[in-house]
Amino acid sequence: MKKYSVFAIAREAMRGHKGWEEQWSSPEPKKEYDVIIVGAGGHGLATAYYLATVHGITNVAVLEKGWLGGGNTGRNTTIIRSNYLYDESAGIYDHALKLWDGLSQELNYNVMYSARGVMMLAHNVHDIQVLKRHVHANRLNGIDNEWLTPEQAKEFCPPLNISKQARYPVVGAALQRRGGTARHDAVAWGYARGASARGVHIIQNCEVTGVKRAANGAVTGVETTRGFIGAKKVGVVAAGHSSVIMNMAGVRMPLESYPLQALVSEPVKPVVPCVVMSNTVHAYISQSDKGELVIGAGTDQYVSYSQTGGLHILQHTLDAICEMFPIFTRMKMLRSWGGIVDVTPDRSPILAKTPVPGLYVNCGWGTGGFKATPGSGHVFAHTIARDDPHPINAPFTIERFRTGRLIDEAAAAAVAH
Amino acid sequence: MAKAATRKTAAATPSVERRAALAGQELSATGVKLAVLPTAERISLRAPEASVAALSKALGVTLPRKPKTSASKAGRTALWLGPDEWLVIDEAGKDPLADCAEVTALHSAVGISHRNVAISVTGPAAASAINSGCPQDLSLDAFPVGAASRTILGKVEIVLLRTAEDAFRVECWRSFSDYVFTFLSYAAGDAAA
Amino acid sequence: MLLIRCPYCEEERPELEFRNAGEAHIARSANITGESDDDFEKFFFIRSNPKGIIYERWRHMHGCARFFNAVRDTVTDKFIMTYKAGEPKPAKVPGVAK
Amino acid sequence: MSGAFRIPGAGRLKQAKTARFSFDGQSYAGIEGDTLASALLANGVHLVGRSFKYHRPRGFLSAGAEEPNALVEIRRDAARKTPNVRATVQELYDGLAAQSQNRWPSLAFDVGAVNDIASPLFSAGFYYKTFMWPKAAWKNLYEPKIRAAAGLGVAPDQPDPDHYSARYAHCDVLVLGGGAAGIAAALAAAETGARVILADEQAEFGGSLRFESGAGIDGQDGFAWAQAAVASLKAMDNVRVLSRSTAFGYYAQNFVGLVERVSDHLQNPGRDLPRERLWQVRARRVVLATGAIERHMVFADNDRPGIMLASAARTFLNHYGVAVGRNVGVYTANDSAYAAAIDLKKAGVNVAAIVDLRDNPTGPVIDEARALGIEINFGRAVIRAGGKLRVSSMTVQPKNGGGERIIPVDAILMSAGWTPSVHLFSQSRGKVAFNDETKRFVPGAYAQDCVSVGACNGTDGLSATIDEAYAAGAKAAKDAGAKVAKGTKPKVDASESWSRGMLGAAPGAGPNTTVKAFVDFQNDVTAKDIRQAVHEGMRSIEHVKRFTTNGMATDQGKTSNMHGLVIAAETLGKPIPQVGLTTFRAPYTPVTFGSIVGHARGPLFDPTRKTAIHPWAEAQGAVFEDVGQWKRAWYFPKAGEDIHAAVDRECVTVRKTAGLFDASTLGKIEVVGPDAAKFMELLYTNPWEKLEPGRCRYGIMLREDGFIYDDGVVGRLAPDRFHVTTTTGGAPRVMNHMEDYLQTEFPHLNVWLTSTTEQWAVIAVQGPKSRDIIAPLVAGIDMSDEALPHMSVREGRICGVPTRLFRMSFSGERGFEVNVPADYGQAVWEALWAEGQKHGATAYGTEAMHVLRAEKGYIIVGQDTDGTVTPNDAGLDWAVGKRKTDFVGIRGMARPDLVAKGRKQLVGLKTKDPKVVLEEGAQVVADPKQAVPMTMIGHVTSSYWSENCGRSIALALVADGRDRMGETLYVPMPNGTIEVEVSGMVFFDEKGERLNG
Repeated sequence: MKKYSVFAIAREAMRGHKGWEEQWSSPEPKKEYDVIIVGAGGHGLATAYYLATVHGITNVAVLEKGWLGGGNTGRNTTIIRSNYLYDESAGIYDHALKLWDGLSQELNYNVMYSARGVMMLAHNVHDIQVLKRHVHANRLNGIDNEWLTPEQAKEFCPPLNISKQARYPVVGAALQRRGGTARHDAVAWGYARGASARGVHIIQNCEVTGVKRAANGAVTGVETTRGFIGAKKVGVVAAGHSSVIMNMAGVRMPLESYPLQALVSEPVKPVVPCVVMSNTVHAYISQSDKGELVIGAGTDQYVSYSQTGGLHILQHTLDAICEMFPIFTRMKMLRSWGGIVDVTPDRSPILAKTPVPGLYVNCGWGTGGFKATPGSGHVFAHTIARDDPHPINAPFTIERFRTGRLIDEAAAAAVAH
Repeated sequence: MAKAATRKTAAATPSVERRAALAGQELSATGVKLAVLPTAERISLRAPEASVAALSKALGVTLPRKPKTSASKAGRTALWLGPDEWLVIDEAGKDPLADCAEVTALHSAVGISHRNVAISVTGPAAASAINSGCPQDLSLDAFPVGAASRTILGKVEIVLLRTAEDAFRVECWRSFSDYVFTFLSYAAGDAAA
Repeated sequence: MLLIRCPYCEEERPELEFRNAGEAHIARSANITGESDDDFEKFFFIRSNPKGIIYERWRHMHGCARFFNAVRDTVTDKFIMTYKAGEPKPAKVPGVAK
Repeated sequence: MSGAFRIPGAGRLKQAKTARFSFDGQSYAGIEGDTLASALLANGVHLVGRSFKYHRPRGFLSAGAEEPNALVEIRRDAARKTPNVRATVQELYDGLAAQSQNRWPSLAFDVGAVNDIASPLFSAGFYYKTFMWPKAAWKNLYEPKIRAAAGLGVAPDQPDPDHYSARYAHCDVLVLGGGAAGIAAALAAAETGARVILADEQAEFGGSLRFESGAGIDGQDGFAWAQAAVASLKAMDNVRVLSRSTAFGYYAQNFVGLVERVSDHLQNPGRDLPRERLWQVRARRVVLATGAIERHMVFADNDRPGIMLASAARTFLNHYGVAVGRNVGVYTANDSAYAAAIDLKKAGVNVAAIVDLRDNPTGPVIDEARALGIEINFGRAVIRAGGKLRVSSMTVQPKNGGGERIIPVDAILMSAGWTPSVHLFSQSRGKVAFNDETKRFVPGAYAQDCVSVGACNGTDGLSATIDEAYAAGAKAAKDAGAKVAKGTKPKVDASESWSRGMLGAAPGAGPNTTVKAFVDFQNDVTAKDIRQAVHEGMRSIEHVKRFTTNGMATDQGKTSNMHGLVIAAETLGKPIPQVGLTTFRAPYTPVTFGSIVGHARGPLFDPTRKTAIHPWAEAQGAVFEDVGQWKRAWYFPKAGEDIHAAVDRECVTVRKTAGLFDASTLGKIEVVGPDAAKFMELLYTNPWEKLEPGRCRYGIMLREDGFIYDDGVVGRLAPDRFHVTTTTGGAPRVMNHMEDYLQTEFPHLNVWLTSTTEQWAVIAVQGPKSRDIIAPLVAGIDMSDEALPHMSVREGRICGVPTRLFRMSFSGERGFEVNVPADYGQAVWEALWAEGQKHGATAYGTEAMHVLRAEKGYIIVGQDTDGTVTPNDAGLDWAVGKRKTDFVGIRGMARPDLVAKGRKQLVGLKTKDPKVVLEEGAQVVADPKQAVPMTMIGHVTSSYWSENCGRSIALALVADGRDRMGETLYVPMPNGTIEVEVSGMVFFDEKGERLNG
């Protein structure tokens, strides 16, 4: 792998950029691998990368039914934060955040992790109680998250409307300064390049159509649109399609897949300096390096794999944005799109071994998986390599739905009384 | 059935003022007039098929059985809201709750006179004004005179009754009436387009 | 915004009037206290989440207020049919090969 | 004067109507009916913008919505600044003020253009490969610089004074696109009597008839026919014609979003008109007549101002009467640019030469051009454009190499052919198919009830288009249920010929060249960038798009996508259809947030719910808090009081004498029917069958998973009638939850539910004097403790109006909740207030209510519980019917982890220093000395200063809390650790004697 640097660019500039090597190769699938990862999104590619770099397992194939990074990795609003309430969640998201900080150097690929700060707004007494509970728990967990007055919030994000006349005035905010955004495509590409350079096969346009199991129940490989590919271990990292793949292995999941829409505005000069989220008004916004306002909100209400959603969902989202930022009504929506998010009953992920020997699953990230990408890949690689979860992902089992040991961040946010 | 709700105690008359929400508010725009209607007696009536005849008789109006329809007689209108649900509105000062109390057939009648506020939307652009926030087809073919339906206006639930080709009655809950009237006011200003 | 045929209102109405209520035909046991932890997990948490034909519940929340069932293709979001609550899961669905 | 480049006698605008406008501070004159683009061109202005990355000078590429370059800011006033407006779409009005964007200090001299010189460094995706060292510099140096350089316009900085309107509409046939095809389809559909909506994005209908000079229909010039046909459509009751209306999104089940630009073209829109109007149309059938978009030629420096699409030059000439130059060159790979040369030549403009890539094309337009004396060069390419702020020459070379010839020109008109506009078709989830013969993607398999006609369907020629469209319009109406048409099809007298063209890079910009031949103008994507992406392993067209940003600019690749695709396919060595198009995403053209939001701003963002008693509280100077959509009186400060002083006074007064509290927002549900008690048994943990009519009980509702969902006091009015109360925020979801179980799990029960939340205003009167205050106003109810004990309910009258009078307490004092019909709420409150004044009672708000209930250890669901709390956790086992065999949640709460040791239990906390008030949400630890990350064993759910107790009080969820009574725990705060003692939850009147006090 030839190193990327400003010097490399200068060198290539002299010769018309013809000397760049392929960022990743596109090999034909082999008959068998030690590990197959199903799904070449950020989490899957990161898993392969860490299998190679941390565990020395390079006889790995990442199978992708479309193009790498083309699922939720390339469709999300790229928010990164770790100010979660419960120890389990804080543990995994902060593990990821620590990896984000240095990921560009690790991958020699600028993923543009930008610690611009994530500000979560409180609009009523109940919001204050909930957000302060987070601030206090985060502090004792060693995670930065500070409380701001409305005036401090406005200072941090000048276009924010903090008028007391607003329908839901801002009454405070929790700010995680280490939170921010990253360039989603670069994350997938950087991991793909790093994994490919270490011998991992990334096989695109290769859809898994079946999971083969031996008489003893253990996984032996997968059927694909490009034929059978054998493997001792299979890690399913298929996001919205997790239920579909797991069903092939005979494992029914506590998951439902919903459309999640997002949109960007036309690019404008810098105006929103951080990420702003509001649960009560219900939308979130940041501005990309390119200048587009990146906006998202909740899911559509029904299970769907259509990657589209209703216009009314975008309306609710933009209502909320224009409530927080009344100056934006003259801005224009440039693009909108949908992804498929798989949601567990407690809205926390599953990263675990499964009842099927040799089969591992990493799913259920719902609307918030991007931020976990490096951490998720890192501990999932551990789980596959050792056939034993890393302490950080040990709580994120499938069995928790049977015992009731849920990690319910959403319930903890409760509802207005 | 349900005697407790209607049991008369002291035959007193109110010694305090009734203050209906938005009482008397009106607005005129090109092609549309809005007016908050006077108070009326209302019940939410629930009953199985077998009780419909007895209740119709007691109420003096035949409860409609066809979806999205209403029936009206002598100042009393029954709106089909669901297969076992009617909104009965009495504008003649009579008490439909008392009428139902006489019925022994299975049913539930609950007084909601104060729960709802009614706004009339009239004029050639009335349907357009409502369509500013109501996603139903309000053409005369799809929503003829007498049609009635629970539906959505903007971000709230309403009950919509077409009283004439160019007239609607919009019913909403009391605390949403300000929103509904304001919404319709904005919509009315653009309805003639 | 989807257009959904309410089997009680006997016409198609805009999605804004409806509330999705999750997978259909998951019966609550009449003897729920006798269910094992596994049974309860299956009943309350495990979902088919199919890519293709789904049997699901809707409520015509802001219409007739009735719950009913629908058969829909989750890839195209097209409704194949709707039917009243309590009616059995259709053995044959029009236009769907089984 | 309306510009030196206005050709007398050309175009359709009326010279008399002059409109003055400014661009970058310079004043100009145009004509009403101009676009900003045509008006600037009439004045000889081509330089209007700078590109995104290289800051290259740019002019107009097009005359329509596909414009990538000419984006300006329109400034009506300080609050009405709109960035990124396409000058080719913005209609001129007198006084219009426009500014160029993305340049400093001026458009002609832009410092950012240094990027163009350094452009070899800024290759595709360069930013992924650098700016990584030193690490901190990304955040502090590189990223801020990149961000400052990026972006086009400037976001508005004041709230928008304009308003936006919205409308749902239904029709049988929705026709999108108002060119010849759309009009013909609309005519056919309308004649059947079907409900038809015809929409077009332009101010005037006609589509390509706006520029075609050779079309004749029904004995008229094509454009004139279009106007007459649209006028006849407008006159029909069953037709709605929407001009300036862009269909931006095609959603499921023929649901189409359109934005109508209502007033951006008006000089004085006035206050009444909305700026834009959103139409959300549900159509039985949709006819797509969206036309085609001309492609540019991809050659070196093809972005110089003055280089534009041939059809654009024709539009400027034939519609606006403007010549885009005095000495123009033409570069083409198909016939349609000839017509531009001919039209301009006839209008007196010198056509320096036509350069045609084709070897020996023949046809009438070629003959006509030749007859007009225009020099034509076959088999040649323009390999370079000269000039900087304006094109000055074109360098021509035989396409297979050879001698170069420089031809001076002041404009180049180009055409590489036409791309069918399949955007909306594709959004409808239809699958495009590649026609290998014509090299076009055209509609293939349809996913919805729609049909494509005319150029967007790959249909060439006016006659064929009208035949197809008219038939499709009639069929659409018939399929939608209309009668058979009886009209007559428009007859085509004359039409222009169309031909194919070429895709990808033109000669001179092929592989192994380093020239800047632009594919995507706005994003500065060149042919070589696309090749580089492929060389770097980007094999999917989506990767190429994302890596190069081709097609991701504000024009969404309308002119660039096909070129980009073909260059990528060639580089990959794959056939075009195997590479495939990128996804078309809504919106078709950018739409304002305002138009999407419509009325839902300010007061209509969300309903503000107020109780019947709200006006009284407001008049008293109450401070309100938002609870869900409700405004609730939070506290009632007297002069000089802050929240603490007011709440202390309110709390003390309630316990000393009495207080009045507006509890109207509590949810209320009337449960009626012979099986009402059976139903209550199933929905609540408590037993109900034996509750006597006239008595009340505190009920707990669980979700099926065993966690607390809601609570409230329930009164039994009759054997078959319960009056259920819920939390304020919980009312709608509790109702839905109950209906769900009733309709789908327990449909055999004869019981019905009715929401009565808003039927009743509720006045809580609490305190030792509460009975004295109420009794004088009540008729028909015996208020004695014997007749009306704690937790009972009676119906009677108060102030002569019907009441449901509850004897109940959420303060621990003797208390009542007076329910009266809502319209009487305020008057009854006033009467009670007058009585209360005799006893020194206070009005109190939600904050005092919270303190008073916490003093008694009463929980608030949603504050002391959070969706993970069981009845046992909350210390509410007493409310769970022990002998019950079924209720919702009975199995869920028996799961292993819900009955395990170590669960967090609700307890009281007393700070060692009684003056210290804990913060709600603060975390509790057992060992304060441990290092971070600490083991947290619980958190504070409620915490107040209690004036009645003379100390702070708190409730907390603490692991095994009930086993820790008296234990010392710690609350580490940023400025020191607070010591607390675990206590019971009741802080005041532990024996509960005051209920009857």
